[in-house]
Amino acid sequence: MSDPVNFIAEWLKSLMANIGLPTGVVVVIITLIGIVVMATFLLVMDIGLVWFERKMVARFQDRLGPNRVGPFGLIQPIADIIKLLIKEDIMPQGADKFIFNIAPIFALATVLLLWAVIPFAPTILGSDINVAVLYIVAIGAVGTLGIIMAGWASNNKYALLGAFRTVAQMVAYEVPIVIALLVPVILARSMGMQAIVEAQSPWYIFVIPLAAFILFVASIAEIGRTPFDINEAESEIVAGYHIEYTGMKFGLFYAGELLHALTVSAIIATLFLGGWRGPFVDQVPILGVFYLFLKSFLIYYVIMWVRYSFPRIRIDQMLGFSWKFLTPLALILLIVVAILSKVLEGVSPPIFALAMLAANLIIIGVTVTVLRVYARVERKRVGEERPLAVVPDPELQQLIQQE
Amino acid sequence: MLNDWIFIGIFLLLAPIFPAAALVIPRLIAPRKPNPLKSETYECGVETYGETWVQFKAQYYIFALVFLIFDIEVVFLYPWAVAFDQLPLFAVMEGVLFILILVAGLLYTWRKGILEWA
Amino acid sequence: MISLSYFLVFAAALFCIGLYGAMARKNSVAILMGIELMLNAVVINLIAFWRFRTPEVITGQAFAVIVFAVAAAEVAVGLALFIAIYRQRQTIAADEIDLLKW
Amino acid sequence: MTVLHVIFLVTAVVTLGAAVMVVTARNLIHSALWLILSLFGVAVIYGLLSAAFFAVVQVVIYIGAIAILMIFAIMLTRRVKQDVGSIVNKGWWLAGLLALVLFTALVWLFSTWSGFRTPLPELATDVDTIKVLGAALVSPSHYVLPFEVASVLLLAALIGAVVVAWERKS
Repeated sequence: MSDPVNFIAEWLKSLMANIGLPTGVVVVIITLIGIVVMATFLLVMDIGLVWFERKMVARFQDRLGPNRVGPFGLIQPIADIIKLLIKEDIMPQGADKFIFNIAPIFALATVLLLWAVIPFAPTILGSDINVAVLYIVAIGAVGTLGIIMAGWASNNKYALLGAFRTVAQMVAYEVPIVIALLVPVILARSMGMQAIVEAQSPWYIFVIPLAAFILFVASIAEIGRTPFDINEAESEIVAGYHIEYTGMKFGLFYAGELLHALTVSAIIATLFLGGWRGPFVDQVPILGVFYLFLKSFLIYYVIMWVRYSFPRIRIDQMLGFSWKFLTPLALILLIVVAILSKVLEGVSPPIFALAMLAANLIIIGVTVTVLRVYARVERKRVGEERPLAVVPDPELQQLIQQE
Repeated sequence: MLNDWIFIGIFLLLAPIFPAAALVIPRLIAPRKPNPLKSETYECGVETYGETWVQFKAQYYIFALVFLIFDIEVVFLYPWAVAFDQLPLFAVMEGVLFILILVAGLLYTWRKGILEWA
Repeated sequence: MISLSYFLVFAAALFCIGLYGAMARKNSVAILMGIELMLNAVVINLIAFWRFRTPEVITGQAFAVIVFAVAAAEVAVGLALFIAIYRQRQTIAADEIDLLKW
Repeated sequence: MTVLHVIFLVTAVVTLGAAVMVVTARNLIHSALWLILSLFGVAVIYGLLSAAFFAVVQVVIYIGAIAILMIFAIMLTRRVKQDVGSIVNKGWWLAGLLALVLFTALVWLFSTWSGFRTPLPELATDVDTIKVLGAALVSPSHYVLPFEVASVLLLAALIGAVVVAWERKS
């Protein structure tokens, strides 16, 4: 009874086999039920995230947050959903109707699809494919497409501009993400998520902390959260690519964004914090689900912490940060990890982990030193005394005096 | 292995249905009274002027271009990383050489000032 | 049982649709899209031959990886050319880009 | 008719239909979106051929990068004038005819070949093809030269494309 999910699945299987259904049909039905249960669970959690996010931001900003509807305002998200459902759905003129309608579906569906490969527990996971890491990258790429479709179909300058900015940002941060994902793949020698979790005998955050850091920062940019939310800068381009969306269609973008934040947290937790690993998980597999979500929410909390503590950065700074800092850093890390893990092949795991950690710390130290030198030079450059006003031409000066 | 792909396949078909269902409910219960003024393009209250399809900077293309090249090179490296166990040291160094050629491209674009958003 | 013929006929059809697009369309980007379809048909053939004829030899897959790289390089340079031409001549219709006619 | 047949036929019809829309759609953005659907169909075909790695790589590279690049290029090179008038050139019927003839010839050629109806062989279950591919790509007795040359090719493409598309500030 330690694993209720598989227990129920086996029970249903035997039940259907007794009726006389062929094995293929049974597998398909079980898969269908599994997907519906998982997606419902995630969507309910998404509703909870609305409350969590609003309550947390209120605390960060020294407010109370939702506290009127239900105890602690817990019913507030339900009220929000009802409001979104009964709002009029406006189709802007000149919009491409079909594409306009499927773009928000893309926004949420691609986020849901990411959960297919995240292992919840040693025995509970959707799909243990051997290309899971690339699958995550691929689904992320399809998500980019939804944004372009939303921006283009709206027939609005700001929406199109917002979509372009978002895509430029997403492609810029996709590169460090793909490189940083390669590092745990090298250590685990597999692209399967379950294999990577099982290979983490010390968690990878203690072996390759730099890769975790790069993935974390780039993921924040990928989901478009402050400080990387120039794509929806209210003062410049109003609201970005979803400016023309109303009612539930806007709600889907919003829900997709929230769930995406939790999803990247779960991916980071799986790849670097040991996923479902924790005490007693071998005896009671269902505990793994609890551990995974505990770790995910921890990372989600840090993402929110960053979001509500930092100001928005400019678009040139943002793109420069990816291309000139994260990407070279990730490449250097990749080279070091590749060579080191081959040279040290065969040494005992604790020594290997320690050596890898030391290499990471050295890279971090060098990077910080370089950044400090750069910052000093930059401060000097910016802080240089510059004339406030230019001395006018002699002729003009005469004119002024004549006046 | 096959079951895993069945899962992905069914999920691919099913995933759009959940958000689509959320869009069907407003169709039934939300009011629908479109008028030309309401469906006008939103632009902070000012009437929109000219075409939506304004001229964009070529810079967007260049960034996407650098991304494309990097994406492909990295995809080449994934099988190399998976096969790490079977590789002798010099095969690993070949992968590193591959990465270094990639770095050369990055340095070139950097030096040319292409990575500046001007 | 599914046989090699399915994939070969499918790839041939995709190739011919792409060929039509590459030859008939006026817009250069549309021509490039046709070429992309043709390249995809080629990769399907490579992988189908690997799967059906020589599943124990990896050559087909290695070849396909290289084709991916070539396709990407071709798109990158092709589109860059179109953007440069557009900047000079304000058009990318293939029959108006006739500087090299003679 | 097995399940595999049904999946293959549905995918093939969707892919070819989308491909036809790519070459006939008037609006170039629609063309690009149809192209994406078509490429996705090809990814499913790779999946059916048990080349899972290529299925995901197809989505990552073609949909995630090449299609985005094309959409950007369409946005950058568009003029209202192109919306009117024919989207095909004068010889379009010749192109169509040629494509048809080529298709017929190819199918005829294939059908005369003895290996045309090769049945699906069993894959060795204990071999991870991605591992084999990875090892082969950097092994000197296999494809290390194409591997490195591909890298140089991509570097050349990057530099060339950037030089061509880069607008020098006056």
